[in-house]
Amino acid sequence: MKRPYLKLLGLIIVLMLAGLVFTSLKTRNKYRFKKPAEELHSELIKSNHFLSPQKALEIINQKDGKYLFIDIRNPREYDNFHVEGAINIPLPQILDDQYASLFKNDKIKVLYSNESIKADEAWLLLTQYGYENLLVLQGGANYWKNNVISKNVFDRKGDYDDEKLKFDISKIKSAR
Amino acid sequence: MGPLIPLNDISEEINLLVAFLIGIGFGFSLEQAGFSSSRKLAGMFYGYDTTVLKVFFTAAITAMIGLTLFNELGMIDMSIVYVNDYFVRSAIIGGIIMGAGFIIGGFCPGTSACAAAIGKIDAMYFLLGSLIGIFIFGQTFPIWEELYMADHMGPVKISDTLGVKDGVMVLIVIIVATLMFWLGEKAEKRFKREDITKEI
Amino acid sequence: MSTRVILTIVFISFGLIAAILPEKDYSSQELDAKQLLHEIQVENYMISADEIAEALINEDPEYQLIDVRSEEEFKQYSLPGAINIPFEKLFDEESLAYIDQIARKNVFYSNGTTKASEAWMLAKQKGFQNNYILRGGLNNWYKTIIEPNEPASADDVEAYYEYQARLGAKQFFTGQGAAQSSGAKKKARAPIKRKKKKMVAGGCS
Amino acid sequence: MNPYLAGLMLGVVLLAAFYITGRGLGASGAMKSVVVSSVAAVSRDYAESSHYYSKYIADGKNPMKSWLVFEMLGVLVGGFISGAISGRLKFKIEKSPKITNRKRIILAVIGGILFGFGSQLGRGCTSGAALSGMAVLSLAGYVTLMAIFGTGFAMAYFFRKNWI
Repeated sequence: MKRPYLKLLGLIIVLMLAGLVFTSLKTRNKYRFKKPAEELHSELIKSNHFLSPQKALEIINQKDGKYLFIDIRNPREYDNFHVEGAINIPLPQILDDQYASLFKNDKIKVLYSNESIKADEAWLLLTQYGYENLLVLQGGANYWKNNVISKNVFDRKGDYDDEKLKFDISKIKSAR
Repeated sequence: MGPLIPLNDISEEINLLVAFLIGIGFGFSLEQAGFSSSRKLAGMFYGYDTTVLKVFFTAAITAMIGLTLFNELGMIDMSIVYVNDYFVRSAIIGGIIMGAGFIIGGFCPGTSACAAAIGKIDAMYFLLGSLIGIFIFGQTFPIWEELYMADHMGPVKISDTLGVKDGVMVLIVIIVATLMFWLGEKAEKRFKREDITKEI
Repeated sequence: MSTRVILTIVFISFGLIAAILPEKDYSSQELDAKQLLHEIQVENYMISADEIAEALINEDPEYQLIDVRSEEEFKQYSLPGAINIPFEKLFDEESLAYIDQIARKNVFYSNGTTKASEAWMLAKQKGFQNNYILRGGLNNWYKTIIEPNEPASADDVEAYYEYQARLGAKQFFTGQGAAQSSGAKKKARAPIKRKKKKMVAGGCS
Repeated sequence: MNPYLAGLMLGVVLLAAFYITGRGLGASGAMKSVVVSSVAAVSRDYAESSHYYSKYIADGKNPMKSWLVFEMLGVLVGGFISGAISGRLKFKIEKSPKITNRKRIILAVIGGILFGFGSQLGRGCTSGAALSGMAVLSLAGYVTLMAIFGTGFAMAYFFRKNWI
């Protein structure tokens, strides 16, 4: 066999190997979504993943070990104020390997952020990613700090619910 | 993925430390480029020394190419990188005043700090002057407020204005810059002032 | 060869590469969890009430408002020009025609932010582009546009202009003082035209 | 040093600034911080009532604890290191032999005043507006650059005695 052929053969083998490595890298994306959007959508319609502050306070007062509160704000905000017994997993690190086992255990994880928006987004992200037993604390740390801790009262109107309409529609004289 | 600090919630102290380190690099490069000499800077306007042109455009193009490649490799999110807000009138009038200050004083703020660091007394006075200038602006701000806020166009990119892709715009800037480098070196030969260039 | 010639060659070849490379568009990729996490950190998908008010007043055809609340709520009150796609029907055949397209910017809204952001997250997971969220939903719309607060101090020029724009927008949307509506239109041109939500301070400021 | 190499070095620093912080370089902002904090030190009430200063000291913010101030401290150190390496550390007034030291200093102060004023009106100087702006293809950057250098060339003739 002449040398040019050898070279060509070597080149082809190297290319194939590289291609293999490349494709295997591509398919083994560990961050792919494990739950399809349609499935999550019907789950969202059927069940409620929010935890009201009243319920949360009960859980904390009873020291219910089934629940784990997770603060997804940054460490400074966490140090400044956090719900009793909560641990801190800042949003940017939420998918890191070090927390995988924590998210996979049996406890019910209650996510919270300053309000409920970021926590809800994190809830969707983690659920899409395949984790289960997650809840979102309504009103988040702000409501907890301003109402639950300082006044120890809940307004019964449920203002901690982000989706509650907080104004009087009749006041808007629509131009249409 | 970059930019690192805004995306990773890094503490104020580290941010300021990074600022200090980047500043060292900035000052070092400016001084090495010879920007600590006012006559070298002024040479730009008389053609005997076009270092300013060369350094300025080489630096801008290097960063530009780097950002384009980083963006392509997914290493930086260009949507969060700061693009200067464009206020038409204040940018032009401010630029004209700065141009006058440049030819009269021989420095710009960055280079004057750098020159003051190696003991140029004129640079120290220039620095003092710019503090006074800023103070005057602050005191008379109500007069300029309208001008300062007029014609806000937002963070516009030149590529959007000309309607070309960012990559094409980079190429255009590079071609223009290389032509200017060539002209600059021609000018240096034509307006040669051995007496000055030897001294600085 | 002089440094200039070498540099010219290097720069121009890089420039050619830059010119040939396709424009990078993050949203066109199929997303994974990591990328979606990046998106929710950057928050480029949140649109403020001021921006929407300006777009509505100027009849900007770029935006399509999508009300993700129930039909009853939609009938009671909705933003001008909005269409109703209740959250339950997000993935219905006819809804997909709206949310999976590239021509216009869809702006999801609900009473607050969470419902709209759930719809957004699902659409994003499917890889749909051009979807955005009205930050704060109708509650914030009411607070900023219909009942705007006067800025606490007159120092902040931008806040002052913003307030003026909001007053103009209020007239436009509530129909109070309809006679001045042409004046209101002019006034309501908000000077803020920010594309970016997460701003990095920069330049010399 | 070869100016092109120095330019490359500066470009890498600029790129690093963008990659790490998402913003470019700047200089005049640091001087503004110095001015604002001096004014606030003399009379805080006055500074708070001023349209211009108040936004930099609102909520007990310390204008000296800003990114640009630390960057400019770095510039002083970096410039000094470079000068020490290249043996350029020396107190001197640089000028054309045709003018006196006194005239040079007066002109430097006037130039500084103009530059300081212009940099505030134009929202940034040669580094913050022009250099960083150019790298991100900002229209404002190019306009400012052209205004600065255009004026420089236009006025160069009248000030030639100072330099050549």
